[in-house]
Amino acid sequence: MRKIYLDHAATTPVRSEVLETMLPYFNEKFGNASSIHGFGRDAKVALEEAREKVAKILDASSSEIFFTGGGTESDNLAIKGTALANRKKGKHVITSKIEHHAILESCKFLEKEGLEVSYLPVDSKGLVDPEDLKKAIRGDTILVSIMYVNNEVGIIQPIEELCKIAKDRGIYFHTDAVQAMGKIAVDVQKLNVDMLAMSGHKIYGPKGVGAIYIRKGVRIIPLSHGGQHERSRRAGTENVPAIIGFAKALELVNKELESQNKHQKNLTKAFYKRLIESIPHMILHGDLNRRIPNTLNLSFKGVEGESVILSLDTKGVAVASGSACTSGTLEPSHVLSAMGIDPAIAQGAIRFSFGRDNTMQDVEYVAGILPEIVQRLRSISPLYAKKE
Amino acid sequence: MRKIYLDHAATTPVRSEVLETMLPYFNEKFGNASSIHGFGRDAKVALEEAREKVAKILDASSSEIFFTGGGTESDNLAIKGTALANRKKGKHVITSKIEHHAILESCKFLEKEGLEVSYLPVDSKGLVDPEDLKKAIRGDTILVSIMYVNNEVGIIQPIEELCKIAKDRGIYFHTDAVQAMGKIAVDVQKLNVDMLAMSGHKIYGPKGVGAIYIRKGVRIIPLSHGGQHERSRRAGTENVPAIIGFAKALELVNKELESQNKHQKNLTKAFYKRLIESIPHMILHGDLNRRIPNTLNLSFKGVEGESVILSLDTKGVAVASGSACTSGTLEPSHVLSAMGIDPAIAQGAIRFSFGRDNTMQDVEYVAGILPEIVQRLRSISPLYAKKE
Amino acid sequence: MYSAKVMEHFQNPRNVGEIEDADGVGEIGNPVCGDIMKLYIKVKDGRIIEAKFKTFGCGAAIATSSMVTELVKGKTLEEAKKISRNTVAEALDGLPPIKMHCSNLAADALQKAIEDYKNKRNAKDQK
Amino acid sequence: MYSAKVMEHFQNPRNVGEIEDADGVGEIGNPVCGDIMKLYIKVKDGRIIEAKFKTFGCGAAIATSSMVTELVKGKTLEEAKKISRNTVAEALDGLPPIKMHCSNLAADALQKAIEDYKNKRNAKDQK
Ligand SMILES: Cc1ncc(COP(=O)(O)O)c(C=O)c1O
Ligand SMILES: Cc1ncc(COP(=O)(O)O)c(C=O)c1O
Repeated sequence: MRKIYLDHAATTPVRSEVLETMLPYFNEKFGNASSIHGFGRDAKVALEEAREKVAKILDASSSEIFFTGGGTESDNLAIKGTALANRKKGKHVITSKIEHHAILESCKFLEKEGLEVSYLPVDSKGLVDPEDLKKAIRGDTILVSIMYVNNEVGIIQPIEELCKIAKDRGIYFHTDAVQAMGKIAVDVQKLNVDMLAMSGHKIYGPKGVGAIYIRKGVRIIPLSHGGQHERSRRAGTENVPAIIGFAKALELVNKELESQNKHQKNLTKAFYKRLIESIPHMILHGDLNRRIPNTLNLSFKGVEGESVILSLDTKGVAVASGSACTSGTLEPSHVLSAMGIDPAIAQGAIRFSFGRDNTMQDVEYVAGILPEIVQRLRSISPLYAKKE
Repeated sequence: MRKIYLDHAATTPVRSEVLETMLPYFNEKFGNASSIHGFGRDAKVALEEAREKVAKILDASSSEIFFTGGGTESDNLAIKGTALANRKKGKHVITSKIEHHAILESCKFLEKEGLEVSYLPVDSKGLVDPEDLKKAIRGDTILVSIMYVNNEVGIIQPIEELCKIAKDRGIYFHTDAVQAMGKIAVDVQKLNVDMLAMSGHKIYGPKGVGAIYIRKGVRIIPLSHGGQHERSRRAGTENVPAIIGFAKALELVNKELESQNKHQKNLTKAFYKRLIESIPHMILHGDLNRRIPNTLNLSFKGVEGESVILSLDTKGVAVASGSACTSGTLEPSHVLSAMGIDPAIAQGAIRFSFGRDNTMQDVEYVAGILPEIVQRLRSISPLYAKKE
Repeated sequence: MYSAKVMEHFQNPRNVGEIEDADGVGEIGNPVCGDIMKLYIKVKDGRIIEAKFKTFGCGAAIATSSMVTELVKGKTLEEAKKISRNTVAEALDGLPPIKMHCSNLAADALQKAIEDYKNKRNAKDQK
Repeated sequence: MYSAKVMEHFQNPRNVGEIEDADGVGEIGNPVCGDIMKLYIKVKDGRIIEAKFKTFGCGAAIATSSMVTELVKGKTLEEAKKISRNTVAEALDGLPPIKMHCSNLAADALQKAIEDYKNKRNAKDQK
């Protein structure tokens, strides 16, 4: 059966160029980067080269780049690491209602530890209003964290503007850029953020590795204590092959940013156009113009999401409902709820996220089979009258 | 130049059988294990098979095995996760002076958070005295953590006996088994421990992955908050290739435990014998009989450790001084200090750790060049008189 | 995730539809939870002779709906009353744990339909 | 980690040894820190005409010892006094940051040896 993967927001395959750069580090240059002998030095050199590569792409200094075990860990470090290190300065944190669970659950942990967290609303297009941020800031606010690109709907937040509001008041600003990397050219100086989280497996790099930019001078305590790896910000033997893979993936995805954005936007647009023509009562979530080019989040009135995913899956097509992470729960997406979407519509939301290997044929194929699937499920549904 | 790696306690190469099982999961079965489509289910199935494999080896239930980003993370989770989750029960933790930094620094963090930690001494052979543990236990002790095998000297602690003391009093017992795996057949039921930490890259598996056994019912909070991965004990997209590699590596190392222990013991014994015959004033650290078979920690009177490592390195031989993790500091090993070793001798300690690919020729080669190296360095040293 | 039987019923659900002159109707669920189920029965001489459903929901919700309409056909009301969530899940070779709780409403909808039938008959008898 | 020059001096240290009738001796360091260095000088007409060392320590400690004995040879005491830790590190094409602090004691040992020479001469003069 033909297999079409349209779930690149959940994870991406490791590119062959990336895997190739990683391979020697599994069993040839396998040394521990902390060892002083030749095996260790080879690993250390590669590790520091990777760090410089990442730093250069972000316009950071290499001493501001720290490798972690993934996006979730980077987010946890940013939120808990700074909030707990700055308890004396204040106890208030601001984030948004549409953050990834890595941010939201870290904030809930802080609340249990006695800190206070404000969750900013978003409008129906999925955007945080800078005025809301201004109003939420208190004298004891120590950290603001707003995601760059939302993983469910693909909406881009005005990070530069939001960041300025926080920084003008001397408050740390973190952004979860896991979904932004490879879609937006990220420059930490231009953004002026203090922290920025990334993940390998969303950019055709390996799983189990991420990075975080931490601006020089930011007070932060580590999540994992132990050896003095990563300048004592993240203990644990460095995952050299994965780190090298991460840097290579980021380099490639950045180099091809424009061409891939164009390619993926073409696919997305064509797909959307085909669906609009063939499926009535379809709803697009999020602002059409402020989104990354590869992601569409759609509901088909009267139809529940998982049943669409399963139906597409039996035809070899992989898509998601909301984020992969929330598939363990049955509640409607917290992101769509925050956008004010009716629960029955939110339960039907499907995320289509295109990738570099997708083609116009993929678009044709999926747009070809989807109307029938929706029609069949609507015929079973008590929420969709035939005449509508 | 011939290269001989004698630093398997720092890290090991990934075995080709392990790498082979991992490869398909980078770019064929690359799905996110939380996704419900076919790509996700393939990953999930492999993930759960890996979990069952590990559980079976340890005689645990698969719901008690949690994959992490490495040994350091497993240790951090065990120490901080249980101590912080049981603050209402008590605020006292007991560990030993010779633990890995992942444990010691986690304990220091707890001290900063207002908990109290007792650090048990060891005798000159490197062993914790069970009587000392009994005396250290207080009414508010919530956790005891003693490492199974020390990474610097290779000494094996009487874990079963130590664990019983804690468990009889209803206190959680964790053991850092990172250096025990593949050397000792570990059975969590026989040991009766509540938690046990493992790491992939010490057993010919990949870096950046570890696991922890957490007995059913243990109250613990996660280090990383976010999605509901690993039954909400460790958020973050599962590193499926690495996890599969970890399970495969553990399976192989366990299958070959006896034969490899015999092989590596032969090498170690022959090496030690050759050195005793050719180098005067050599000191072996730790009990000769209570150690894992592949590790020797030796000092050569009057000679500093790094200078030996560098000299061997220029001849292609990789060894370590103390643990790789402490190579960033200049203080003598905390382990050897705890064993009462004179600082000038401790500064000279060299760890030789053999592995499965080493041969008797390697032994011959290294034992052949080492006397000359020691002699040269002694001739430069103000701490070694010619006549000694 | 799902058993082959669940998938089979999801892809080819039996007895989809409405019964215009149904003797009993049971509706259950809400969109916040993710599933809404409407079950129709036709009763003759104390036996359920026809059952149909309409469901908005995940694979499990659709498959359990389909299965329940199959299980119930030809059963007396007494027998039908014994059909529980577990009966349905077992008939489908099991459901994922998370689905047992929220998307396994078909048996409840059936019970509601039977109740509705009884209420209607009582109302008729009293006239 | 180390520059080629450090490695070269570590592997082929110059001027290893003791000077039995040294005019000045400087000893510095302790085993807790990891390095112990003993530097001997011979002085003639206000110039250092010979320098030797013995060192217990890491590669950096041995290489800096060797380098300092090379740098100092033929220098007047005034010139030798200007030799600092940085002078030595630079002459070796740099040292790793962590080594700058603890294993870069050779210049200090030299200063101690010069001081020792001066003290001895003062003592002699006073006799
Ligand atoms: C916006 C966002 N933040 C954080 C994460 C977590 O990253 P990781 O999967 O590497 O733990 C993800 C993906 O799951 C994400 O989409
Ligand atoms: C005894 C011990 N515990 C913990 C660790 C940390 O494990 P990892 O390197 O996987 O972070 C190590 C190795 O560095 C170790 O030897």
